[in-house]
Amino acid sequence: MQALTIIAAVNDALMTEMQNDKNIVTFGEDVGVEGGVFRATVNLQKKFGERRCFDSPLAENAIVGTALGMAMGGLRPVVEIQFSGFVYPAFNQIITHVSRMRNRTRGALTAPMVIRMPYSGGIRALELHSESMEALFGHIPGIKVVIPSTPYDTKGLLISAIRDEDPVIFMEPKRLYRAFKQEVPEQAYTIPIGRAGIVQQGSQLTLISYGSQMKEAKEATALLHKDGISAELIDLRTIYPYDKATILESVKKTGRLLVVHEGPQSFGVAAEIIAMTSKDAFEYLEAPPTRLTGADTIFPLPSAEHHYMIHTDQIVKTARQIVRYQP
Amino acid sequence: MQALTIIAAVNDALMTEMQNDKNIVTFGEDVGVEGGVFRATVNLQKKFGERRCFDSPLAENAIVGTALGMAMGGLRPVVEIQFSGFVYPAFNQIITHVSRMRNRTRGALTAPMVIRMPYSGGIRALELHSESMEALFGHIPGIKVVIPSTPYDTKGLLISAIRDEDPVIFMEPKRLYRAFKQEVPEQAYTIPIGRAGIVQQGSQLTLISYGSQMKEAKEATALLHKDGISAELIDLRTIYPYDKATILESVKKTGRLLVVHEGPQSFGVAAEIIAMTSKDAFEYLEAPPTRLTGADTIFPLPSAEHHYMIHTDQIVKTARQIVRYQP
Amino acid sequence: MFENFDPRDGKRLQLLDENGNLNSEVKDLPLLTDIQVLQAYKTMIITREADEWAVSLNRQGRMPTYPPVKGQEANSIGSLMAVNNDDWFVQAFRELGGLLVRGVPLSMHYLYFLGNEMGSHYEPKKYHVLPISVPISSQLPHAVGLAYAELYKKTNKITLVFNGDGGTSVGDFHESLNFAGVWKAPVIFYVQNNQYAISVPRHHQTASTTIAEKAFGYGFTGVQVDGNDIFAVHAASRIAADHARKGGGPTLIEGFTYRLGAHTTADDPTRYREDEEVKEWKKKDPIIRLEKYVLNKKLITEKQIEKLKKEAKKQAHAAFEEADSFQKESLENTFRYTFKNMPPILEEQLRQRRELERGVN
Amino acid sequence: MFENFDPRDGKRLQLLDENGNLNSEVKDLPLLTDIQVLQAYKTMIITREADEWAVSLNRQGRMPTYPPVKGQEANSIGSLMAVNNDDWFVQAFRELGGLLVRGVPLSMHYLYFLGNEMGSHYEPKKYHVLPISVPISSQLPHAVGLAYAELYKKTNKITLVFNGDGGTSVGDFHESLNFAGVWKAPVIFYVQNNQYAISVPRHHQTASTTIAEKAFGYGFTGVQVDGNDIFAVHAASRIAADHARKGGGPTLIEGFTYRLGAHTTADDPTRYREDEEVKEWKKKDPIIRLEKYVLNKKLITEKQIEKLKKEAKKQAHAAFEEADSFQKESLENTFRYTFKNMPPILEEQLRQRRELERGVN
Ligand SMILES: Cc1ncc(C[n+]2csc(CCOP(=O)(O)OP(=O)(O)O)c2C)c(N)n1
Ligand SMILES: Cc1ncc(C[n+]2csc(CCOP(=O)(O)OP(=O)(O)O)c2C)c(N)n1
Ligand SMILES: [Mg+2]
Ligand SMILES: [Mg+2]
Repeated sequence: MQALTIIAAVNDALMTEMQNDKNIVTFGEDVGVEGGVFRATVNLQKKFGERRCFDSPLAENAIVGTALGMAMGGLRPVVEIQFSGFVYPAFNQIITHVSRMRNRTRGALTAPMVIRMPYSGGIRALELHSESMEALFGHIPGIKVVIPSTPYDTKGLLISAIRDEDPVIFMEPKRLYRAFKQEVPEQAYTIPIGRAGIVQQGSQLTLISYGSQMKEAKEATALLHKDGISAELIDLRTIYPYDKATILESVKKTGRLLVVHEGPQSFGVAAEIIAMTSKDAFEYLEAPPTRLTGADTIFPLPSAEHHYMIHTDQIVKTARQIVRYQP
Repeated sequence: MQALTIIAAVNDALMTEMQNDKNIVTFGEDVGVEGGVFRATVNLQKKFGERRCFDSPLAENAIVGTALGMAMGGLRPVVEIQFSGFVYPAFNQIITHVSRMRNRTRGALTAPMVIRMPYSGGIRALELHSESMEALFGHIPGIKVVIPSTPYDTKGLLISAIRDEDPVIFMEPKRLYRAFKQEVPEQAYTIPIGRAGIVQQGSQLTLISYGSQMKEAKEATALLHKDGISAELIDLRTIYPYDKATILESVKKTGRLLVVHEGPQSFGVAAEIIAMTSKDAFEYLEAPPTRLTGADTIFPLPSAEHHYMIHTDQIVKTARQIVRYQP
Repeated sequence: MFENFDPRDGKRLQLLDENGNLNSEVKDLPLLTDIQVLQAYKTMIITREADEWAVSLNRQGRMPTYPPVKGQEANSIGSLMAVNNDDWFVQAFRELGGLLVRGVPLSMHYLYFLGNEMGSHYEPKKYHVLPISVPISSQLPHAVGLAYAELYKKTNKITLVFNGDGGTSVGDFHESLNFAGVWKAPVIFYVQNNQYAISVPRHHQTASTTIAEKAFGYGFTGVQVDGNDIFAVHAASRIAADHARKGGGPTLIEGFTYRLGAHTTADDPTRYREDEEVKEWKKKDPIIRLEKYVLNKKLITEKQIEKLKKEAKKQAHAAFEEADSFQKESLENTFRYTFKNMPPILEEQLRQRRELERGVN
Repeated sequence: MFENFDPRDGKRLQLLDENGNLNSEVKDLPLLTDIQVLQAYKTMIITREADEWAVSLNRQGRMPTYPPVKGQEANSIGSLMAVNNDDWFVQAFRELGGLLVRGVPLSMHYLYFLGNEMGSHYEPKKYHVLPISVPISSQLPHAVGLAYAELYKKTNKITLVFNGDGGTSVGDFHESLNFAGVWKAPVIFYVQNNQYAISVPRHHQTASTTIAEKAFGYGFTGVQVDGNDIFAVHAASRIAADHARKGGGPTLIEGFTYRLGAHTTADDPTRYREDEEVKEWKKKDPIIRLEKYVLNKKLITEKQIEKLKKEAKKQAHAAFEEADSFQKESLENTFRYTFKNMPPILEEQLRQRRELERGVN
């Protein structure tokens, strides 16, 4: 066992899997000599050589497009997009090819590849370095979208993503990259994609979050429990295909739902969770299913970003209102 | 008055406004001599010259990006993306610039421009010619997303879009381009963006749809009324910022909600409408709010597209189930 | 390698002229053998017949939108004949001839345009062909990635990828050539410059004199060939292939050609181009030209040609019937290939759709 | 116009050498007047001081991530001085010098990097400057669109747009140059080739020998200049500007330069480049070079320079304090500029946030 941060767990997962499978290659901007601007790929080039870990020219569209070509050619590419705010030039490749190749060819060609990217705000970063647009990817048929929130989950989910026969968008909560350490096994292990984690059992409210916002969600859950409010905290972990069963079981038990995330509200992740729950657990809901999310506004530059972020006490406050709700 | 199809109404709106405002220019692939592959821009070049209506090289990203430059330079560009399935290369320009310029510069620079594109399936078209991915745009802060379903609305909404001081994505239901004609005034008129239309009053169920799917929604509404089921049919018309007031008023009256659209289900438009309603009309809902949408699958090639589409009798069937629902 | 054919000097490689005469002055260029010439000719004939049949089926309402290849056959046939059968062939969408060189059944091509995904189910190990790519030029990065994979695996396989003159305007074109240049990727970029992108003429597409010269901005060579001359197409492709296989990296080939038909069956080219222009280009038809050559060289007789065409027609008809009677895609299949294993959320949607369709069908 | 400086012949335009000597052989090139030289020198000094102050403020924890300009000043200062004040200036993000030429208050630049959107609120009619563009090269299409708008309005204004060597790999670069070529848009594309894109060296970015030569693939001219030589930068920009204004269309200028500092304050360049290399480039520092020239020519004294630098420092400090005491952006303002008129759905979200924050602050 080793105590790792999330970013170290990313590196560890890559190390472990590249050792296991020589068809894995990893590339992107500053991924080689530099080891990534966040150090996710540090030492990989030294260890596995320039053919397996390297810098590409500056073009996200071609990074993803060539990775798909490599995947069809028998490799298993794991590419890095330096910040999720720079994945948009690759949107066409993702939505018209990566996500469709299996379906288009009826399984003759597939896209086993991972697109890694740091996402989330709250680190006083430059414009477009604080994006949380996971819902966009959730809406694209044919790709999986995974977001870990702990070092342990990061390693297990990234290894699952790499071994997956389908393309996975792997979004890393950069606000938590170095926030804390956790014991992580040295060997390879997997955590299934498509399964949420129950972080804290509870009976009065289902609180769902994921990724970067899990920190505040955990703090809020603890504060609520201190206050005598028993919140069940679910870490969604997979945005698509998300874990309906776990969500529904919890909401059927608690009757109350709060979904928390950073990305914009309208057409966001919480909308999907709530729409699904409102239909499939209609008779169980005892209070309006509620979202506490980023606004439908552009993520502010650092000086005002705290206005955009969801803070722990805001979750507590909202949760209390939901629990107090009487029809 | 003149009886026009939807596609003719698009052309008429452009004609009318270009006559009114010489800063309007329109361009895109095959927009000039050809007049657009659907004839949306036919005769515009002849009438207004090559400087105001012209072909661009084949690059959606640059079409949108240069249009933004023109808008900042004082023109009012209306660009055509030949099919909505080809807008993805322009995604970066839309999400990182078009939608943000006003906010980024605190109003010093703005993006009064329209991005037109035919969307929707059901016309036995080639791959990527049948997309309905409006929810992606709905999730992007800073742009408006408009989808008409009739010739009258098309002209009025397109003129509103052109006159809007903010960027508008204008998605045209190509399945209905030539489906029917309607009386359309010759002069300019506007229909407000952000306001839904009530197509049919009703008391037992709120049926919400828009664009291409309005045909089936109307047919279903009529069949339901024949059956003695009073469905209120709402044409959303604006995907963002959508008309909460009209939706809530209706649902509070009927207590039952069905949302119908072509695009994929998860993280789609119906999810947003239902999430909002479940929260804001919680106490009024008498049945699970339901969506009848495309599946989370890739839109099939023509031979199987009928499996993907939502048919009138499927709406009727689902509506009946909702109305019959007893807790 | 193409020293004498620098497009920046206004050079275009032509070996077979419009009258079917082979230029005897050009030395050291790989020529098609007589057997290959006959094979090329036959493939051109069946391509032409199959293509015309598709257009005519469309008029009969039996075939949805179809993009004709007529007039451009020499490009993909000549270049595909210059590479190995296990080199990667990355299509745009106007390379029917190339597909037939590869041995892909014509019925699959029809099946695809009949709107059935099974028409793109080329066994990769058997054909090494990527499916038709609808978003213009977006297939180019795939070619570079494939080439990288083969470099990585040290297989010595190269990649041949197609796009059109319109497609050179897309960012993917630039990024792919740039990546290939940096990676010294074994790729041949073959641009079929048929003078139009739907209605948009070549000079509205780019201000460069040729498309071939664009290669130099990426640190490699470009050459313009007469795309209606299968000898030139083949020779340039062969040189580029050898170059790539020896580790020399990519080459850009511009096939200067013309689309004699409509952009697709939904298009009316009289809106945007002059009859006169089409007439001029008809004289340069690659088939007429090669026909003169094979007759001159007595590789075939008029009678044999007549028979060949008849048989080609029959073959096309039979292939279409086969495609047309192919099992229709089921509801299940529209779900099944989204992921390797269907997740519960999709299984549920499938169940719901099945339920809904029950009332319908 | 740049006949004698074809980058494909290995030519690079230099007028002022590393020792501050002006090449007297080159004829017919527009030279800076003495007054302009002094102005340029002063702007370089204030740019340098302001830049170093920002870096030092970052170390003190008073400034978030900041991208230093050090070593590259001559590029944007020289080129901005070659165009008119109402020509459009489209920034990348390393053109502080150019901003100061335009008269944009230094405090705005600081304000922006302090993370306040008001730092990008340049009055367009006053400055004709576009805001910093974070997504690499995505500002290039805007430049072409602006140029088109001015063509359309027949104003005779041109557009000067910047990006980096890394930025030449992006599809936007290609598409923008291509559109500009076809439209004959009055644009100068100025590439600051500072040899690196963060850690990625130029030769991993593209296989072409120069960046300037890429222009020829779009049907116009490219020229490489010594980007640390303000005379060369200015002359090339001036020629390109005149050319554009006369309807000749776009020009690509590659400023061959070097970033002496880190990519941003978050970067440690020792990870990826040798001290030796940096040392060599320090000798080519554009300021040292111009300083030698102005002293040689007695346009200024050592003492005056000293005073100038002191004043520049003061100015920088004052500008920062002004920026730092600027009103913080409110919750309201994070909503207000999403659209011209706030739609009800946003008004409601704003109310809710206000409600939530009440419990917090
Ligand atoms: C990204 C994208 N934009 C638009 C289209 C619509 N479209 C299909 S073919 C075509 C023209 C292509 O021209 P060219 O590359 O010259 O190929 P050609 O059709 O002449 O073979 C266009 C605009 C598309 N398929 N993809
Ligand atoms: C589309 C995009 N991808 C990645 C980044 C992250 N990034 C910021 S600067 C930079 C390098 C830019 O290099 P270059 O164009 O040479 O400009 P320089 O920084 O050297 O001035 C990168 C990769 C970005 N800003 N935008
Ligand atoms: Mg073409
Ligand atoms: Mg650089």
